[in-house]
Amino acid sequence: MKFAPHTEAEVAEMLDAIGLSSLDDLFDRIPPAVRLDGPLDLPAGASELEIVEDLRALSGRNRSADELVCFAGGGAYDHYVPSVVWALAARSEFSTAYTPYQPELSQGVLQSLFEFQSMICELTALEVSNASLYDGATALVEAVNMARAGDRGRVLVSEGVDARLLETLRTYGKGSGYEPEVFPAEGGRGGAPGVGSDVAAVIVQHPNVLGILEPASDLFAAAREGGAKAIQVFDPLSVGVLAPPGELGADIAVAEGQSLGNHLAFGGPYLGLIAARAGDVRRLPGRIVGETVDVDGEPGYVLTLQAREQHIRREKANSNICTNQTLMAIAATIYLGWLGPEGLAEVGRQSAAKASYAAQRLTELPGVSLLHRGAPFFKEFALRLPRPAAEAIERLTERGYLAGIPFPSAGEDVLLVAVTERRTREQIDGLAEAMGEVFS
Amino acid sequence: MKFAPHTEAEVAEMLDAIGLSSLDDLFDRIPPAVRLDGPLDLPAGASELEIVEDLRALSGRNRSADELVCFAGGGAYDHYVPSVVWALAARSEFSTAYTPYQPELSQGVLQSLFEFQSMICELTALEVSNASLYDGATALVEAVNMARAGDRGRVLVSEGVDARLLETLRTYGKGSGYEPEVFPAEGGRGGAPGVGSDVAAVIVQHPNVLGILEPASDLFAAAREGGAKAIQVFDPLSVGVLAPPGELGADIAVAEGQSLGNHLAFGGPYLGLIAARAGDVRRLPGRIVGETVDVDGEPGYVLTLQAREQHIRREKANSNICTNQTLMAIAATIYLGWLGPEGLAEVGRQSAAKASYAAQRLTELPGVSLLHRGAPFFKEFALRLPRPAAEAIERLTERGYLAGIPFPSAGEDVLLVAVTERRTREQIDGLAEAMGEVFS
Amino acid sequence: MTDVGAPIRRQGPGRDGTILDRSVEGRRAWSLPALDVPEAPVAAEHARTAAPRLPEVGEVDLVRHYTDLAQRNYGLDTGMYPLGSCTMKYNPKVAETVAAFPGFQRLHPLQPTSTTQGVLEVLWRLEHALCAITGMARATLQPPAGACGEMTGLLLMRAFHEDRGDPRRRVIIPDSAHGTNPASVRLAGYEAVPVRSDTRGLVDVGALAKLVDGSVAGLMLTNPNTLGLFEEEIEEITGTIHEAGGLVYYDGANLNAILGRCRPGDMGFDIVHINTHKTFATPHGGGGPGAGPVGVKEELVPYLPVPIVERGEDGRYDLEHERPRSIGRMHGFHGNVGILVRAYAYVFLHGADGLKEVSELAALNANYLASLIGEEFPLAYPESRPMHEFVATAKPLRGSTGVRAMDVAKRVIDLGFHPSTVYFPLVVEEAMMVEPTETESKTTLEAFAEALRTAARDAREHPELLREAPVTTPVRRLDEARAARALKLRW
Amino acid sequence: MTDVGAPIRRQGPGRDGTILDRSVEGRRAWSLPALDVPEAPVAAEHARTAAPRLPEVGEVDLVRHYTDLAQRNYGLDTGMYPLGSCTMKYNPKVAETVAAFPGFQRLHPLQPTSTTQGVLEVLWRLEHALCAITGMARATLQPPAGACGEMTGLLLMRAFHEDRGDPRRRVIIPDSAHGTNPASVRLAGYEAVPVRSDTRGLVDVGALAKLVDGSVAGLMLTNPNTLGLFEEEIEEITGTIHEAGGLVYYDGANLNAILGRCRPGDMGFDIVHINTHKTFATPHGGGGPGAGPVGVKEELVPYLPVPIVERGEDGRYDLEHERPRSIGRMHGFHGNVGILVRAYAYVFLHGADGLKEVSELAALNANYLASLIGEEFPLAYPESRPMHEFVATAKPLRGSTGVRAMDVAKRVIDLGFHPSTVYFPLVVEEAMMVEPTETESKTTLEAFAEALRTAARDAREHPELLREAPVTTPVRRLDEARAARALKLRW
Ligand SMILES: Cc1ncc(COP(=O)(O)O)c(C=O)c1O
Ligand SMILES: Cc1ncc(COP(=O)(O)O)c(C=O)c1O
Repeated sequence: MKFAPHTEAEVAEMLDAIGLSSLDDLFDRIPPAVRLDGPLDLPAGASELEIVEDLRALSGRNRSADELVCFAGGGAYDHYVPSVVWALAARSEFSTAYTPYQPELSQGVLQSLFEFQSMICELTALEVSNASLYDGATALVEAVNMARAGDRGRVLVSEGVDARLLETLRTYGKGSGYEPEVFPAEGGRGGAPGVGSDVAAVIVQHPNVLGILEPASDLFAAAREGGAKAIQVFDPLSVGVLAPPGELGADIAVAEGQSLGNHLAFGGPYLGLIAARAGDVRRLPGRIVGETVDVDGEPGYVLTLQAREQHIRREKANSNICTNQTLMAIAATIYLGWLGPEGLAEVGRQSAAKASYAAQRLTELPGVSLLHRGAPFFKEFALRLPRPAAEAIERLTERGYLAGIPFPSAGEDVLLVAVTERRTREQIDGLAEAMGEVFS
Repeated sequence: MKFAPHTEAEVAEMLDAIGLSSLDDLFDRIPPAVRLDGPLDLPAGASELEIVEDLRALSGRNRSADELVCFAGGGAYDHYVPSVVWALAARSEFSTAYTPYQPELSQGVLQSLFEFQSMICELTALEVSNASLYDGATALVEAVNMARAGDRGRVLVSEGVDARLLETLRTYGKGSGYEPEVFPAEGGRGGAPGVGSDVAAVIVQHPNVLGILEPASDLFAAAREGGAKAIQVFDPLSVGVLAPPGELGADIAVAEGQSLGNHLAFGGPYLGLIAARAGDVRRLPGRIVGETVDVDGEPGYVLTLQAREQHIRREKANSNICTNQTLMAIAATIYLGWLGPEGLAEVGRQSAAKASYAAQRLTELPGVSLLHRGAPFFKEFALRLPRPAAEAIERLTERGYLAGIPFPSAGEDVLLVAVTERRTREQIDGLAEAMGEVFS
Repeated sequence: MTDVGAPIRRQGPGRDGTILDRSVEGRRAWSLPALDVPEAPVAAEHARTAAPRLPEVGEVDLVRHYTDLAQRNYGLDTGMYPLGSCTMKYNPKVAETVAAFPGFQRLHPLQPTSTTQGVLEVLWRLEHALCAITGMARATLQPPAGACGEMTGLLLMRAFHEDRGDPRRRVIIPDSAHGTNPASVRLAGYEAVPVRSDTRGLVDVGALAKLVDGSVAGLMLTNPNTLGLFEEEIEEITGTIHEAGGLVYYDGANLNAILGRCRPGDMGFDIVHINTHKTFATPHGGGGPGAGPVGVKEELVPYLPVPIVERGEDGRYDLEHERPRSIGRMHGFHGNVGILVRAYAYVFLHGADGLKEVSELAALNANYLASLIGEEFPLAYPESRPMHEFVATAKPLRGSTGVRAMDVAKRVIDLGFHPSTVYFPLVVEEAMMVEPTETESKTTLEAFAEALRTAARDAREHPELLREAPVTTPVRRLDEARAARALKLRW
Repeated sequence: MTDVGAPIRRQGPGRDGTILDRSVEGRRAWSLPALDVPEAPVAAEHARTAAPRLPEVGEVDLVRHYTDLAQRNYGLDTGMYPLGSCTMKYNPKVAETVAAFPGFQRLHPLQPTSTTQGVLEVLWRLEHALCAITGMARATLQPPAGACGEMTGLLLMRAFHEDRGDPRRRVIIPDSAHGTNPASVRLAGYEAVPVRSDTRGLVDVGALAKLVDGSVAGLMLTNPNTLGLFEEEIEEITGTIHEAGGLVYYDGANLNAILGRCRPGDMGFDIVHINTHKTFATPHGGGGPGAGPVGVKEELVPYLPVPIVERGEDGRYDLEHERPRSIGRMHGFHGNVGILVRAYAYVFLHGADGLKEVSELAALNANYLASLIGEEFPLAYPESRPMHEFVATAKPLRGSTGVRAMDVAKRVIDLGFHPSTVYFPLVVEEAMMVEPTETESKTTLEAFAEALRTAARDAREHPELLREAPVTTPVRRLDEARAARALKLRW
């Protein structure tokens, strides 16, 4: 199948017009030695029908969250995506556009992003945001790049920060010249970062990787007293009920934005959220949309503060990001519009209540206990099982449950369970029953 | 869940403005005796999530053509629907519009329908068409209503016409005052309609219900010699390879249009196609779009010849149709645009070839034979089985095949098999193998 | 900025021609697997010789052409669409989600019922919900639209009378009835007998009584009627017909006005059709599809079309074809099932409480809007309280300015809205039939009222703005006379 | 008709405010099941006190607001989008179909691999197809965009050198390179060293040789380069770097130009990134998402990010995390899998033959279009034959009329097209960088050329049409200086 609309006759006419005799001539500047002799080592082209059937068959070899009741979290959550979100975000005027370089032709994307930035500021109680980053992990990398300056190069990371985020930080740190240092928690939360004058940032995830509520304001106060930036990794669907980063004293807040109306999709496309205080706006990475007026004085939107960005600042840019996750940000905007302040609070309230109920039900099973008893948690919690978690998960998939994810750093018997508003009491009871069977 | 955006405060303000004190007052003209005391006998409203899960569960209790390899036909066929069709037809400017009563706001729908009419004329080699009817069966009813006039009231129907079409005709005939009369075929095709001066129409399905090619021009010639209208029920995906109704001498052609880019959807929404000769345009039922110009002389489209229709002609109208199947017609238009003349021929060619191969493979099985050996067929054929067809179908669904549909009027051991371009040799071989097992 | 800020977009010139004008010989969008079985060419005697003139275009041409056409169309997602009698309320997106499940979308209508239990349950539950809503015993879901529902109902009426050896000839309909009513009556083999409306806009009960006799098979009525008014003497009306041995048919186009407040069955109706594309917000697709289920009282159940979904003792669903007194089949298969699935979603999303709220807020919106525009466009029947819609008239404005309802409508387009129905019902001069529906907000109603008032002001101060309108649309006023005269119905 | 017939629609005034302006206290769109477990309220010390100012709107408000915004945006489905370097080719609709299968869309990234064999196979097959296309040994699919691919590649380069105990300091990039290249180099801890282009627009090989020494970790190159020209001395270039112990990185933004004609691996590149949103037409969503897989030669395989998909002897797929020399993780999960599924569809739809045709027709289109507009807008480097895109210049036009490339671009908008990239690459004055892509037809190219020629004519005869343009868009030229000065970045 091909999408180029050329007919043979047109190809001939066009070649004629440019004075060439064959398509090969177009490639005459390629030195013969590096030309490919034969065809690429790929099958011949296929029809749409064949590709659809191929991928339908492959997709059928996955067991999706439609099939397995999903209690997996760890940054990606099975919150409900209402139909309206993608009915709108998937409109082709959005989805088939490029970056809004011609603002007069791109007011739809630009205004949506302005609304997105506004909503992220509202969620975080911080003052500035951008048009999205790749995902939560790379957003944290960008936040660290914002924070590191002059002699302050060290990066302190709470033990409660997700291992995947830490790994990502470590990777990028090799280029930028830092090695994130983990400070231990006590009983699953808190800890004491030693914030010396060489520390650029203190990173706290709240709720943390185990779902536990951190003493975030204390940690951030310590960071700021030591002159470092306080960076919070937050859950965007927690801040309807939990105090937002800005109020807790965070200077920069970052998050994985998937749960805002984006599908699980095996890990992406998701989006990274970032927000900061107004004074840091020129250190913010990525695109930023601003409101302005046109020559008639009518309001409109443009990409602004571009002098920060790679295409202008080049090797002096604070970030190399170009393509971001705009369409996911538009979906998030529509989703947050669907929720409003009340719906946002309701999702948080229901997720928390259901997680609490699930923890209670599951810990009634013999041999199952909370990893950190007494620590307050939001929508995720860690359990100690009488069996290796990976094995339990595997066995429970046979019964129709995706019971959670393993949490090997705390022991191979630790299972991390996430519960969203989407789960029902019946499903939670079902999981408890199935788990009981598996362990009996 | 509700979609009315009213807040309580607004409701109060609005009641105030119209001088009422409660919503109940709005209904004070309803005599108390007929008012409903209690609530409707329905469950309370549910959230979007609950309805989605409810219908997902229900849909999961069906075994769709994604799961069963579909050889069922009988008017609805599993031809391939390319992605582009509904990516466009489902655009909300089309789908959420009403009938184009304000043409300046409806040029999209109107022009699409003009293109649809044009394409149906091209398919049929007839001169005029309309903006769609409900489905193939009701289109036939409308064609008969067009044909009946004055003393000519009788309706002769070939034995080769689908039983569901005949049943539908019989139902509507009770109102209009005719009883369709079936004339017998010989060896699955042909026959001799006695076209007297009281006959309004002779109806021939070609290819007929058994997939067999009829001697259509002969039958139509007989009809026209007798002064009756020749009505052909045709397969819109056959006319890329088969001579079109207009060339065969049909005066009116009708069809089930589902196979033109519309989903199987358990029987609907489909669309009825109709085309006729220019002289009959004022007897055509339903909406017709015409091209005209605006006050600046620019071309545009409007509903035209409305004097034929119920909203003007009322009890003298030839048809009562109002709502039709416009969106399905738009989908059909896009599908035919995707195919073009070459693709249309290819679908016909492949369907015919695959049907022929399937007939050959299946009749190799012991006890399986063609019902009408030697009769040329298009994409459907009838087999005599060593078992009741319904039982065979049932058993084959267990093996992943929807082997066809029963054809009880020819015997309970008769199976009607349809093969579209979408079926592969492997699937056909698989059906043959499975059938062999079932019969062994 | 040269544009005056009309919220309706001028969407390109509409001069790019049809898809055929984009055709280039040899271009193609289609792709299919290579044929993997032997050729079986059609014999020459049956073969097509001249190819149809279909466009030869690439997929990108198709996409741009129909995207462009879509953008030249106004839909509910674009804005308020207050066509009276059409009930253009917001079409929930969730309905699209569920209708697209492959378990519904990819189901062949003739599969064995062992493989279609889920959809049969949907149909069964929907049928029973519709019966609960209308006060009927059973229903058929086959009719693909309201007009077909009417035909179904009239054929049921016919079968009922004939079965009693008492065939009848006439069916009474109000003069304000929708055109499909008389047309259906004629097609069902009956004579349509009009009954006039009184000054309140209601059926003249006295006149009705005079028309009724043993030749009357029944009466068709919309209630609230097409003027948006509730027939207050409904018990008397249905009683009169019943006494004469006739049946009463409820045209459900306005059922949305009384959901959860009263039921046709309780008013004495024997047969009811429902327009799911009105009452239950299934998308109308620019003219269709719809669905027109028909519910009946117990005594008419035997005549319902075949097949009908039955639920066995064991909870299994089946399609019952063997119904000897059935009128037969109204549709080639089971009706517009994809639309019925959407209607199911709507009904069960709302539930008993939600449906009641629908009718309440629809009536509130109509009355509120009527009050906002009443000074310029008074109600045609000021005595009666409108329900979910109302008929106003531009007669005073015409009198003072010469401007007509159609001019007002076209000016409203330039002011950013789809106008109301005009010139219907025929019994009202310069009629403007407005149905805001419950899904328009107070904010939107006020903006629409402001547009109407502006149009009225313009009629006095700048009448050319009305006469020349619309100027913000892809085309301006079109020459309909020419369209009908110089027929161009195809390329 | 007051409109002059510009094919671009003036889509409403854009003055309706943001979604927050539609907010009315108490309105809502959301619905959720009632809570069916006991409440577990957040302790006061952790609780939010002031609610965020999010809009309170109905679903219908949401739908109309974002439908309206969408209609105010230009996309590929609206028309040609010839942004140089961005490869805006038609995005096949089938890719959306397959990405929406629940088996892909509803899959959690941390499910056990026993439940994700299908998607792992997709990733594995895609990886190997990309290797076949680029001439690499293995690839990571993690990077969500090209810039992240660059960063990945540079960290691989770094790991490679460090592993050999030979850390290096500098990375060479051409002066015409895309901004992400130098930015990535800096973030990877290297110093960016520019090498100049010669008069042909190609890397000055002599200058390059002078820059190369043992401190050079590698070179980053786009080929065809950002001027759309093939680096004819590519063997010499990669040879020079290799001799000095450096690695050569291929920026795949222009890979679409050489598909099936030559492979980066065969030219001597060691590391390659691919922009699926360019080469393989995955929809760019108005700025993203993309995907930026990175392929490497055998010697770099050990350093690839974790996890990577492996295929066992038994045909089972697994996610391999234990790779001691890996640079680590570039993304929180597995990258933009939904986009990779679309890329898979594109690659296997086209196959070996189709991909070759892509590059052929892309080059044909670019050269044909360049020839159509050359008189008014000559090539910046007339000596070299452009490949899939070309850089023309409005310098002569500016000289004769004072009109600038940006004015031409804005006039082209009023004439119905999205203009090309302007003022990039920075090394060309009044640059107009045009990439038509292979999915534009001859017809469309000619219409676009006509628009450009009309703009040039207007520049001479009606320069105000250019200075005032655009006038057919929802807003006119926007004050960017004010946007940056009086920052308004949120409501
Ligand atoms: C009062 C009334 N009756 C019947 C109909 C016909 O319904 P349908 O268009 O679904 O056939 C309509 C449609 O507008 C109507 O308003
Ligand atoms: C030459 C070149 N390199 C790199 C990039 C960056 O790619 P991405 O936007 O996917 O991050 C681009 C994007 O425009 C480009 O054109």
